[in-house]
Amino acid sequence: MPIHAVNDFVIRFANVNGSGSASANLLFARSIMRMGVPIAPRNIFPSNIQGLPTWYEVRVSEKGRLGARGGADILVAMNPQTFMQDIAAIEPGGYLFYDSTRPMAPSAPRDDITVIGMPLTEICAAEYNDPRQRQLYKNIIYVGALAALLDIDVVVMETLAAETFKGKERLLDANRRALHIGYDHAKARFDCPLGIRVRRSDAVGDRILVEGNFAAGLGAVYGGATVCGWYPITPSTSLAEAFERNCARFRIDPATGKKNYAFVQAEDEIAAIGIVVGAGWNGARAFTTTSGPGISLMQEFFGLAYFAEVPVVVFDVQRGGPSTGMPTRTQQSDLLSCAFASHGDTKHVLLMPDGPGEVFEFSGSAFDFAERLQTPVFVMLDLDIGMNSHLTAPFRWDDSRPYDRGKVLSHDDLERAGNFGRYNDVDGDGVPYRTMPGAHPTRGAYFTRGTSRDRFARYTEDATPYVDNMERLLRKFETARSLLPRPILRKAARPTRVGVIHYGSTAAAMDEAVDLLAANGVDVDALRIRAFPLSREIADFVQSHDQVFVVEQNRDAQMRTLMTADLGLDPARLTSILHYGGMSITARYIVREISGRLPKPVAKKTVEAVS
Amino acid sequence: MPIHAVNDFVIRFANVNGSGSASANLLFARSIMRMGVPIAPRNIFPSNIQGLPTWYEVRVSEKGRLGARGGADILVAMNPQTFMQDIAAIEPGGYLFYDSTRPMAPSAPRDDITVIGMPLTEICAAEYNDPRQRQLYKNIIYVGALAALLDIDVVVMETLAAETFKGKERLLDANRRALHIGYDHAKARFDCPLGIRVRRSDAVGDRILVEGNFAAGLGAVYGGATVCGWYPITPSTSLAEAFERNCARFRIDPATGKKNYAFVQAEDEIAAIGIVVGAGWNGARAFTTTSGPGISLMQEFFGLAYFAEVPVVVFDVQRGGPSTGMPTRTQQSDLLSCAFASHGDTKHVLLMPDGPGEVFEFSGSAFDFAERLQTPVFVMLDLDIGMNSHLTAPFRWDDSRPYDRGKVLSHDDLERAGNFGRYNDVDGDGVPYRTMPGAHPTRGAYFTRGTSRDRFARYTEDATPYVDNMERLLRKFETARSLLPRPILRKAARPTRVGVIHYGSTAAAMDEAVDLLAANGVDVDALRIRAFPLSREIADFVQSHDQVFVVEQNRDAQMRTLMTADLGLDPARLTSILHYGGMSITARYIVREISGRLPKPVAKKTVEAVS
Amino acid sequence: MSYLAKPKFQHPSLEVNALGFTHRDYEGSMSTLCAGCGHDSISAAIVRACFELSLPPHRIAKLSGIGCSSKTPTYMLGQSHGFNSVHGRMPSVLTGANLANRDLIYLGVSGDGDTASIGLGQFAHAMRRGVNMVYIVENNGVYGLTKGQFSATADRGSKSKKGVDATDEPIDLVALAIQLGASFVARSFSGDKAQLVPLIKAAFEHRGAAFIDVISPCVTFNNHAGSTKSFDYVREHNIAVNALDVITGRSTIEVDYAEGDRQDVLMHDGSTIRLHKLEAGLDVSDRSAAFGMLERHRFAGEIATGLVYLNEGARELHESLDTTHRPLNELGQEVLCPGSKALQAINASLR
Amino acid sequence: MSYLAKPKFQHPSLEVNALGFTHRDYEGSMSTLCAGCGHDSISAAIVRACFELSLPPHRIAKLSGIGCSSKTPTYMLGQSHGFNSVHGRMPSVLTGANLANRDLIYLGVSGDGDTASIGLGQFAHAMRRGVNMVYIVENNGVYGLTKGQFSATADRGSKSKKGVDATDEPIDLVALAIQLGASFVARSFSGDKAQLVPLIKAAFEHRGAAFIDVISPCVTFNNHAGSTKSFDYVREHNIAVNALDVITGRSTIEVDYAEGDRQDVLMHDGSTIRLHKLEAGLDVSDRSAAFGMLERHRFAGEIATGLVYLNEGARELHESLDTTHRPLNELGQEVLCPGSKALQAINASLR
Ligand SMILES: Cc1ncc(C[n+]2csc(CCOP(=O)(O)OP(=O)(O)O)c2C)c(N)n1
Ligand SMILES: Cc1ncc(C[n+]2csc(CCOP(=O)(O)OP(=O)(O)O)c2C)c(N)n1
Ligand code: SF4
Ligand code: SF4
Ligand SMILES: [Mg+2]
Ligand SMILES: [Mg+2]
Repeated sequence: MPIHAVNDFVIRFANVNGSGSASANLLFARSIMRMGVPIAPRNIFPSNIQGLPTWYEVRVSEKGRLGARGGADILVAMNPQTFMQDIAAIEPGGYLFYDSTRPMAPSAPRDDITVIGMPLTEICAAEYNDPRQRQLYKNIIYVGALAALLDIDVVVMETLAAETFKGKERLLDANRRALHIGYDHAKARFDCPLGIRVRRSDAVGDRILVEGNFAAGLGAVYGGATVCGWYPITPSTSLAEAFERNCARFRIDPATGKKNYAFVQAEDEIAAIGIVVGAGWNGARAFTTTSGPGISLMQEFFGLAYFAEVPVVVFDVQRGGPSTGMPTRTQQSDLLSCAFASHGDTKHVLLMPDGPGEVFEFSGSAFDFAERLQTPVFVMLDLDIGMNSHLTAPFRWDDSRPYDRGKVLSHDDLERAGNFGRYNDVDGDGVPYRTMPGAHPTRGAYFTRGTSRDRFARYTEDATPYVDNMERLLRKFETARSLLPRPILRKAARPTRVGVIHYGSTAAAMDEAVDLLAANGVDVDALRIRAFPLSREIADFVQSHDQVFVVEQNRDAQMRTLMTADLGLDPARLTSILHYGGMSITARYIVREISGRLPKPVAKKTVEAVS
Repeated sequence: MPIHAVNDFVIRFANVNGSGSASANLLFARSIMRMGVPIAPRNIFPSNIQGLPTWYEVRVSEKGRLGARGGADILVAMNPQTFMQDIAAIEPGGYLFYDSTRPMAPSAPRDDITVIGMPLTEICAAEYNDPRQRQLYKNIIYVGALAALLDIDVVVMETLAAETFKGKERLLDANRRALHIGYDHAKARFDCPLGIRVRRSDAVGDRILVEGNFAAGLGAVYGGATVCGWYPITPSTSLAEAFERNCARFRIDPATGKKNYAFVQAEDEIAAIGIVVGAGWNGARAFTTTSGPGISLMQEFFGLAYFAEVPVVVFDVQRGGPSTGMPTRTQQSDLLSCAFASHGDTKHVLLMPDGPGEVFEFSGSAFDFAERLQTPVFVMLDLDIGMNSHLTAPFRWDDSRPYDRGKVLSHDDLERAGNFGRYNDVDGDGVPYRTMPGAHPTRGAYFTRGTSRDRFARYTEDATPYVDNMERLLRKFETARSLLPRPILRKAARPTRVGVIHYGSTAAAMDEAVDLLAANGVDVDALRIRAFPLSREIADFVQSHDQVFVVEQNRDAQMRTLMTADLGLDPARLTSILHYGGMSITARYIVREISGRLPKPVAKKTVEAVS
Repeated sequence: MSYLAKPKFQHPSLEVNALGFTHRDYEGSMSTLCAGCGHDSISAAIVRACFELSLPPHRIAKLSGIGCSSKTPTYMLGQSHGFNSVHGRMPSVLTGANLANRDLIYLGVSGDGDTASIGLGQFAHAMRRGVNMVYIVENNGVYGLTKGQFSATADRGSKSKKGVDATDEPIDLVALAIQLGASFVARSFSGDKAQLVPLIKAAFEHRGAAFIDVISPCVTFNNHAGSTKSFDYVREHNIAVNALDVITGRSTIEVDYAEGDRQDVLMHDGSTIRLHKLEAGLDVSDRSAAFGMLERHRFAGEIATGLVYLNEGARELHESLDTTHRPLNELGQEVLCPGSKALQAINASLR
Repeated sequence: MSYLAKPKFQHPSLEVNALGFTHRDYEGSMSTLCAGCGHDSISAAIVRACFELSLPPHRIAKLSGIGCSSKTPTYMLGQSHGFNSVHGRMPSVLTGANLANRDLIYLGVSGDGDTASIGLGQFAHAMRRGVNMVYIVENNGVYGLTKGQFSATADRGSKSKKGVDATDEPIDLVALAIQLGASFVARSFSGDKAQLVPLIKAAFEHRGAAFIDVISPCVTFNNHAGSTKSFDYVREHNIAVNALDVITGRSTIEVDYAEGDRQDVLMHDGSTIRLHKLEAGLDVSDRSAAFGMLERHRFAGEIATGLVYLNEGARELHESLDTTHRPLNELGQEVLCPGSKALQAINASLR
């Protein structure tokens, strides 16, 4: 039985990278969004530049299910190399759309799917002379065909194309033409629409579609960052680029045309973080962006920034580890290397946004936290958040909120100040006062170092001032705990003894999983952690549930380790659900794993319902 | 009341570094050892080369108490700069020996100590013309005087000097003469011996006095290490130097005079570990030695070695952190950065010897473990173990024990082998087979990489082989758990519900603490951890005691975190006792802290007895 | 690349070298680089050079860092062990491998980002130690694998694909290598196989640190107008300062140049490098002359290629360290372990 | 060092500079280096130069890595903020500081281990970016603080205190700095204050990356016979290629050299550097000549000191980046934050 579904399906495009499919697929996805139907696109791409398999998956969900789902209801098979494996992943009753110029081998790969063949290569050969054009417009043609097959308004597509190619009329015309070739061809040959289709809705509301890396780069602009020292690495590169692009837009001095920011591609990650530490020390809001290997290389500087108390913001867009690992896959596996970064006793502040919306918010406030606490702050993204576009509430900024520059003594403060001691805990919150180089001709100069020193920043090897200082840093860590974003609780409709804890990009799948579980009669309270050090509310949550699952996208249950180390929780009370193959976690997976671990009767039922 | 003690006291020398006091003080200490009385010398030195305060402390203990004790019964005050603070640390009833050439100010600093003034500068001025000689022999003169004052056999001192200056008769004569100047002067002026004195004994037995770094360097020679890539850093430098020195002695090819080893001072720690990874990959036993900052810099390579499965041995001689921290102070604060080194999901093997004896043993076997497990092995020393001389059982080596080179397929194995897959888990223990570059003309070549790959070492980005591989690494970790040195239990005389867990250099102080506690009626079982991953016996130990203390020389209870993460233990069941000011932990401290945390009645009594 | 596997069939008349291997025996798995990438030509040149020199493939160890260039060892020499290490650190890994077994032939492959940006320190120190290896940088002026950012070899004023100017002083790896003590230093162009293959062969014949900077256009990110590393630009500005033949026992002299134009260098293993000086008077054994020549061409906006410097008498790392001639990884326990007797003496000295 | 504190009393006739500061106002806390260490002389020269130039102490930021040399910023300029960072990474920290506030005067102090060994990459890249700073390496050929191991500047054949030979090619930081694009490059000797003070002054007057390699003997670990960095050796082999005066608005010309021997360079801030050529014909603005000169002296076993290269027209990093003239750390939220209005437009574009 062919699947019948309106505004609720997954379509997967199998392409070859470097073939220009990305923009066509985005056009497809955005046209559905413009019709008011929520979408969740995901890009699965290889770690090379051209010629290898790449997939683009769009989940269309009126209900707003934005996590990855798994499986595909329609496959657009544009890559002969992966043809067989792609077809195997189609859901029973699903659809296959392929280029029928050459005969498919074996001719009928599955008998439980509907096959739609369109001679794309042949059409392109007839329509275009230039081989590059043939390649490029083939993509647009299949998008046009899909409009017909899925009942997407082709005018919406044209409008989107018009926005994209504003001022480039020739390109626009060519794209329009390609769209119509596909549309018309499909309309003429096939029974349109298929059982799966799109229908106008208003479920998108005012939401925007944006990549987390863009949100972070923009957030850093809003947060007042002026110095970015970075080194390219997938999947963090586009974050730095987004910062620069937005700076080029918003940070050019109107009078002089000069830049109100410094964007420096360093020679490596050590230099990148060194630049950030130097700039942070000298009073600029500064950040770097990197991924796992960079986190490893920056360790020594993280320790310096912690101990010398220099504000620093680090965006870690996590990818599959260890080592070079899976550069184009997603994971949440740098928690321990960031939280305990560097040798010696160190603990660092982490922020864990769930998607672009929170990324924007946290990226702005990360600079406040870093300056308030005079310490490194890590914003933990992952490839899924950073490089995929997500539907999210529009960005908001409160113009009345001033930057929190923390405890900085100005020239005038210094005039009034008595005995300035850089590492004096004047306020009892563990956070000392600092001065800026050059601030005052005779007061406030101090020496910054990574060695032990007394409260007046003078070098010492004595145990007493050393311990005094280390204890103050612990107090500061408690101050951080009280300042950072608190976890977000989603309470089940009915009281329940089952709790689930998650963080970061798991949120979308978790939201769906909780609903699915509830539908299966399993009520679960869900708590989303947003920062480290961990809020005491997390301990309360664990205490108030009999069974607590901790869902993570890593192998070693890193958050669970943080929970036991930071909150003293008993690991035996925390059941790990781990998903770390590099693809985004799905609600299906969470439901299956939770159900499988709950007392049998409930589990039985659930498994059957969702798998 | 002046202290009266035979073979049980602490003497502290307060010197200025670079003044040549080190060899004189060592002569002093060794002379007591030669008299058969156990000693535990400790050097407290600044992080500079010349002109700053430095202390040398010798604990003399017939009973063999070899941990630091705290306080000093006799102070040899040779540094006017620290005079007042040094005097304050003398135990009531103790003794002060000082250079009375210039009057002491204030004249009588304390009335509860015995003051012995000797005009050392004046004597030297009279005896020597050369200012350098005056400086140098001043030290020997006070050693001679101490021989008289403490009843040390001056002939033993002469014998030691004779051994040291073998072949350098002029130097020997000069030293002898200086010894006698001091000895005679003291004999003539003072009532010798003091209440504190040394008496011949046979408590030393066949024990040797040796630094942990020497033991490690020697152990690496015995363990068959041929490549050392390193970068100087306190307190690990002398480990590399000991390796080289012992190689120069044992590893010169008799026929050609050429070196059967390669010792390369790299340009930094990243290159040092890179060299080791390259050599390990190519079949040499290779190691590096470093301290905290180096551990931070090597993180990326640790991840590569873990994931690419390259045998590597790392000696981490831990010092005070974080950052540059306290380079000349001791700590156990790199546990987390080593155990979880590098981004992504990684876990590493750690060995934790308690002193030079075990250092020698573990240094040899570290190479076996590294090759057997094809992974980095960290040998965790600290400054106290590494740079102080410790009395320990003589080194032993079993000539019948062959090196365990692990699973290596030779040319002939490859001839026979079927389908070689570098990452196949043939034996089910998670440890795959490897081949050496160049081993066979047509079989066994494979590509090593830090990226995900399949069992045949072919690059892949698929989730299934990736997860398969990551799970195999977990199995390998369990194999490591079963191979590594098990913890050592010291059971109390009577059954007790109180347990204490410790590791590394805490051992000596713990041994004494357990005795002291027992003497105070507190029975404690003590378990010394020797390796990570942690033995299940540790979990059993925790389960079988009501109250378990974990004693560590760091701020953040890093071992406790490892215990909860690796064994799933409830942190609430583990009471941390932390000592991290950079000086070696003492039995006094442990006793006070344990007593203070035990149910009151017991605690009361204990505290009074020992503090 | 194409996903179609190469046919397994070998033509019976395929050329065979002294070891009885065909060219195919030196190839690797299929390249996944962009069609037309300069790096693939360099791989082909390396394969050709190894084939012509009849190097036993399994005696070669091929190491690299991270980048498109650093991926290429997979695409050549399938019978050799390979190590794709971490970004910028191939030099130290290769050094360690070389220390473990001095008998293998070491080939390091890197990119300009890998070597001149993140890896500059390791590159420099491997050169000054004289590690016996062939070190090839596939220099395209950009980071290919991370999509086209400038590397440290990008020329000042060169335009990125997005139209941004490079502003920093470029690193000339050839000048640097000479400065740092490399004993064989050359530059070439991926598009000039006739020059490149003999240079690679000569580098393999050299004992010591042999470095070749090969300009290798990135067709995807740095082959546009305004780039100084595009095929067109390099072809136009490439000045070969010499041409060379490698004369091994097996091969005969192919070209015979006039006496004054010629410089013959006897290599340590008995082969000869015959240089035809295209730039008159350039003596490749003269460091000063090399610097002068490089500065002159730099000033003229030209890319000097060819063998720039050769010091056949230089000391390689194992000589400096005075290590034994046997590979360290072959020494047995009887040689390595001093045994319990020796330990007694040590124990005695510690009492 | 001596543990006795310096007397607080200041002689009333103490020289006062244009800012009304005395020499004492440029000093720092007491040195903890070995008595006689070359580094202390360099600190004194820096203090002297800053005093003579009347630099406002609090406008100087002094940064360093780790080592005996890197400790010295504590012993000078007590009114300046200082940053003793991590080993070998001062260049990047200084670069970041400079980006945050282009208006301060940046002084980087490093050692030969800190710069030529672990820090070579960062050194190189800071030079090629043209970071506006004075970068001084206190070069003793060894790691002082870790007790005398060779650093990468140790000359081949130079003997360590323990009698071991240095075997690797030494790094000549001066040649490297020029190669890498530094615009002011000099070498001096800690024992030659007459040469060193004006060089430091000139370096401060220069805009761009000013580098001075100062040979600075380590009296404890590298001052023996067989060392090529001992006081005696350096005195014997030191060849000054020029002498110089820095002529600021405030100072008058002290020595007047004959026309042909002289080279005047106008600095960007209006002061003049007057060079007296001791090595005839050496034009400090000629890169090629600099390389030639360095090679010549190297070959002769001499240590060439003086100003080696000066390119007063070079671009410094802020110019390359085109950053605003106001220090970035002074920009207010109103300049930095685009505000909620702009966000609406962004949101709209993302639908
Ligand atoms: C430590 C680290 N930082 C960054 C990266 C990301 N990265 C991969 S390749 C590359 C640059 C490669 O440039 P190049 O060496 O010139 O090689 P090309 O791709 O141009 O051949 C970078 C920055 C990484 N893999 N590891
Ligand atoms: C990452 C790191 N590695 C090693 C060290 C140890 N260390 C301290 S100073 C130093 C060498 C300093 O040499 P140099 O820069 O020449 O300074 P000098 O003491 O000779 O003035 C080293 C290796 C360190 N502090 N940090
Ligand atoms: S991106 Fe450039 S360097 Fe990389 S494979 Fe493609 S053409 Fe080659
Ligand atoms: S060890 Fe050498 S460099 Fe360090 S302070 Fe002493 S003399 Fe100076
Ligand atoms: Mg490149
Ligand atoms: Mg030095």
